[in-house]
Amino acid sequence: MNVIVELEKPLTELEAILRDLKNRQRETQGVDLTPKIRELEEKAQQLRAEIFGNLTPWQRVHMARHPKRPLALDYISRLDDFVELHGDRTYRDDPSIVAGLGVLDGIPVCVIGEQKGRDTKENLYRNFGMPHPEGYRKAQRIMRLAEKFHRPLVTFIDTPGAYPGIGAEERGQSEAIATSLKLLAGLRTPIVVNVTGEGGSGGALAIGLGDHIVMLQHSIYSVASPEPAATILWRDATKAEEAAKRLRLTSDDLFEFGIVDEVIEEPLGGAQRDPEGTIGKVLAADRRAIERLMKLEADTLLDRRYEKYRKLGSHSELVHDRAAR
Amino acid sequence: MNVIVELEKPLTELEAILRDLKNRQRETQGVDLTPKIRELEEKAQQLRAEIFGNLTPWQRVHMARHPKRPLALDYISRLDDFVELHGDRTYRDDPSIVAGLGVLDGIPVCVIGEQKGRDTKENLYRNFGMPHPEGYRKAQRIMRLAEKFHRPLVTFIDTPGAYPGIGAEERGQSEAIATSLKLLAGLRTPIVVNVTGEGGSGGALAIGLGDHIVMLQHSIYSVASPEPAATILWRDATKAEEAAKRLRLTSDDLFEFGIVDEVIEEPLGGAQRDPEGTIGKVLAADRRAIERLMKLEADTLLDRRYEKYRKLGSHSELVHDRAAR
Amino acid sequence: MAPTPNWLRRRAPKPEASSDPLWVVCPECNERVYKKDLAERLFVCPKCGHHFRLGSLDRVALLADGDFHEIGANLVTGDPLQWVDRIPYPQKTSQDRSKSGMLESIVVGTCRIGGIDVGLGVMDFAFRGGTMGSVVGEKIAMLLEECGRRKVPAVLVCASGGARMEEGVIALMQMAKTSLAVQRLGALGVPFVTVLTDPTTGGVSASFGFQADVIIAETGAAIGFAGRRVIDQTIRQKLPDGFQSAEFLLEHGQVDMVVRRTELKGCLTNVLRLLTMKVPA
Amino acid sequence: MAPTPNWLRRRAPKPEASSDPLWVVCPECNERVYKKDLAERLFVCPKCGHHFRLGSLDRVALLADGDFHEIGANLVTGDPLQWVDRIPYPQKTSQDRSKSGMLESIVVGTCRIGGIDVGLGVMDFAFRGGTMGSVVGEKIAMLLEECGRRKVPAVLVCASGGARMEEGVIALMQMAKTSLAVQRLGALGVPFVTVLTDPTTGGVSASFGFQADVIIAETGAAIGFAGRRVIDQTIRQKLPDGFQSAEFLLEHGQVDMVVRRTELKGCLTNVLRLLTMKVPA
Ligand SMILES: [Zn+2]
Ligand SMILES: [Zn+2]
Repeated sequence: MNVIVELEKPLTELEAILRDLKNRQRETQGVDLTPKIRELEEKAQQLRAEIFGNLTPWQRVHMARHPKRPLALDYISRLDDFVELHGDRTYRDDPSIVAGLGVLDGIPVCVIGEQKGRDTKENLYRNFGMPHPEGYRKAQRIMRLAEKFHRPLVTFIDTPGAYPGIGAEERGQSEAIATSLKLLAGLRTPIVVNVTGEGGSGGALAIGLGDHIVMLQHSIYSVASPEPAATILWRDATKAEEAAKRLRLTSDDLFEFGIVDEVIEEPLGGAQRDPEGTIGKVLAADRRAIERLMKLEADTLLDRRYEKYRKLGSHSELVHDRAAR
Repeated sequence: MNVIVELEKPLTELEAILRDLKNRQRETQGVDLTPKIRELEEKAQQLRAEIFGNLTPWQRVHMARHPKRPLALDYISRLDDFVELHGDRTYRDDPSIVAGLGVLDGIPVCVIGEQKGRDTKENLYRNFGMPHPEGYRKAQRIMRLAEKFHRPLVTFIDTPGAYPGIGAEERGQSEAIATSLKLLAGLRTPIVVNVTGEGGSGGALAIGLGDHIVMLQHSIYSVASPEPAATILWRDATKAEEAAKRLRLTSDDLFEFGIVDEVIEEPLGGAQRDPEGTIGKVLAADRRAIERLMKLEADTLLDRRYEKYRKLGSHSELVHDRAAR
Repeated sequence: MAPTPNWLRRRAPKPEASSDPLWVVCPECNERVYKKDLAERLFVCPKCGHHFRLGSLDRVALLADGDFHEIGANLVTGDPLQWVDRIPYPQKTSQDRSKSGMLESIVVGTCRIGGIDVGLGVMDFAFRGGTMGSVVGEKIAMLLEECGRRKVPAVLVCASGGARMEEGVIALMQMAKTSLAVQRLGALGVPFVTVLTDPTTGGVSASFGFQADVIIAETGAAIGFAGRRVIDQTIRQKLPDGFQSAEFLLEHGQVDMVVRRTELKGCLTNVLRLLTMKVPA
Repeated sequence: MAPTPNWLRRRAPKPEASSDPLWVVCPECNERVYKKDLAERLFVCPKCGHHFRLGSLDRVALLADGDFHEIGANLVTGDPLQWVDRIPYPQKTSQDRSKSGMLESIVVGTCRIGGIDVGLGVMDFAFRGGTMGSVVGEKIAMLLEECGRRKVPAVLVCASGGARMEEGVIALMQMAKTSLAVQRLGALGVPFVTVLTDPTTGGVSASFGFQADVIIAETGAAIGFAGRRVIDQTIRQKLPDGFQSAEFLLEHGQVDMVVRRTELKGCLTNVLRLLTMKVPA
């Protein structure tokens, strides 16, 4: 169960009552419900501040996984003339990655997104947004198209991670991610990355190496999703909450680390409380970044991309006596 | 049963007797067997001329499939320091295509060959030299290596065709061949192709688009192997002999069509009667071609490759009244 | 009223495949369909949506905005192999020409699709099963070269049983010739789109058919490398349901999309616009 | 007698994993093996051929012709996340340093292999499971940049449990950093070879591990993206025999070859010679 959905239950109920009251007010012109409505609205506002004012990392993980949070296709379908392209041309079409061509406010772009489902059926179809190698190979095809036709590449990250299964290993999950990274590293066209949901591990980064990284306030981004991280660290997936706390996976952290270039604020309570507005803000940020990046020569673009990541790290020279070695 | 093996049976027997006599001559120094040996040698020579002097197209098909004919690895293992590279990096290593790096008389090259087996077990392993898509994708990887490191690409064609099976279709046999062809078309390094056995259909051409095409005298090369050609033409695979006659698939034909640039003569009776010598002649031809092609700028090389194939065809303008249309 | 497009003016009467001049039976739903209805519905069965094969001129009519300026219209094939089986090959192609009303299994030319200048080539199964011989290779090379000169995208609609056996290894070499032309066009940064219609197999699918930037399959098309007869003879086992169908290929990652004929022009226009649109400075 | 190579001179006494100072039990054949024997045989079991994990300095000794000029030898990691679980991360790494005798999980430098100038990086499982954090990323970037400047091939011997959790997303970004360095080296036309040893997984296999021109797997190595524990927790079904073994990867087309440790230097030399050899003018 999503802890945010649990947490916001009183608010959701209150909001339902409010909606009901407002409808009644509109229909019956008899009793004046305005004072009651105002009272409840104030209460709701207070409740929102209480619930969402100071989320823990674990709650933010669940905010990023909120069942109503806008998903990749919600952003992508806002592009003009979006055409979805399918398949890796070698093995399978992987529905956990969507890709295609579209127009962003007058600029033709290539897009790639990791796609979760909204319900169980859709989630089974989308494999909970966990790509197989063929998903990354479809993405590579679109990356090459972007380069060939000089279209900016826009990506949307939302995955717990690359799928850890038998077929995925047999068909080279490592190779698929590695090749995506190498391709993005040398792609002679601007790359704008959006972390809109869950950014889990190499499976996220495989479409996330780029020139400008946008992150939604309540998204998360980490070396591994809390559950596998806990398994790896303590051989105990139930310690995911502990891992979430340690991993520094919030947008504040990522911005502070210099990994994310721009954080987009969400409405109090999360993006799903104003999907249209949030999507618009994200796409506007992408548009601004593209416009700026398109002015650069390809060589300059690649140099800047290189420098951006080259300096990420935390290390120093050991100066004391090395006899211990 | 191979019709050449049948046909050459009396000769094979005679040659066995001769070998036996010569051994006896060497061991026992008593009786002088020289006249007898000379007589039989003359007879063998006569028999060879009779059997091989005027082969039909169908017999030449079987010469190209002779169980003792040198196979791709026989040529490739004559390179210095040959290292075999495996796998398509996405699905499987296909043993019906071998590929790697080696040195041809001082020149580092990349090589690709279609590999049949010598016996049933090996043929099952090599799938009778019929590649799956992953075989062509392994070849593509080696093509890209050749381009990256400016090594000439040398290929050895010997296949009845690309494998026509369920898995092959599922994983995109068409796409694999098409992509190989496109890659070879633009490869900025010399490509020398050897037709050393059976050149069957797109499965052969997929490693056969190049700058200099060498063909062994008794190899064949055609739009389809005689058996599938007969199936396609007359829905009757047993008419393969008829198809072989019609298809004009001998080295004489191919040279006449301007598709093959150089035909290497084989010993009377076929390459297997002097494998070492034949392999040496083929590799020497490759070496000469490479030396010549390496002198060209990449753009010139590509222009010539384009022109070479651009003019292949047989068509004319219809001049009479087109009212019938 | 718009003027009659030029390709329509010199069009021959459509040859009839079935004997009944008015009605045809749908192979999918077995319903009798009135031929005139069928033609008006782009040869899609009004009962079940089955896509009948479409002639190349009908296809041009479906896709081109108006005029279609044919290239290499008068090219006819030679007889490189001096092929004879039942009858000599030149006699076969001569019969094909009278029977089909076409000179060869492809028409190529320039036109507009949804207002976008393109080079368009359309194969026709009615002429020797849409097989590729010298003329197909030559016309495609001419078309792609013209697209390269004019920097307009190329669209090839495939419908072919593969390489033409009667032109032997010369037909095989058309795979190389067209691949070189596709590669050269790509090096110029010009988009290339293919539409795979029923059937697209062999030397056509294994060359330009699968070399495009975007590959569209038409609903119901059979697409593959090897023909079913050849596969049957090799593996002698039951083929899976939907094997080599457009939908099967989509699932196996081979094509970008499967599109109904009624939506084809709109979809193609959109794809072409997305690929040719200039990025604002 | 050749002079002692420089990397050997400043080598710490090898830390012992098992308690018995003289003998070790082979996990494959359960035979007791005399440790000195094992070291002389490159840590390959004399009974069954099992490849024990090899320390990075032993690996350098195995591969380098003589001197090894280390790069970034004094680099130690920071604590970007201010990580604490049982104990603070800086305390963990400090313990790792004393325990392993190494400063980090990789050594990189320049040397010759079979007479060929190369840049060589070797990971060490004994230091935090060979995990990749800031220092691994930085040292690899430094090495590949040096290879680019000197136009000498790069060889990376991988042995890693993946990205280092305690450095979180900073560790993840080392995948990007190393990928960029690999791409840049490749754009210069300089060869890059990896040797995947036991184990190579996660962020290391999914970045530079699988980005090489030629990928060599060492006999018996476990190689994969996801660790077995994570896979078990996800799919809860039995894994196939030999799953994620070097041989399994060869069969699935992922690696170029599987090579025994005793033949590794010869093989690597040959590959490097083939990739660096000049074409005569
Ligand atoms: Zn119907
Ligand atoms: Zn042992």
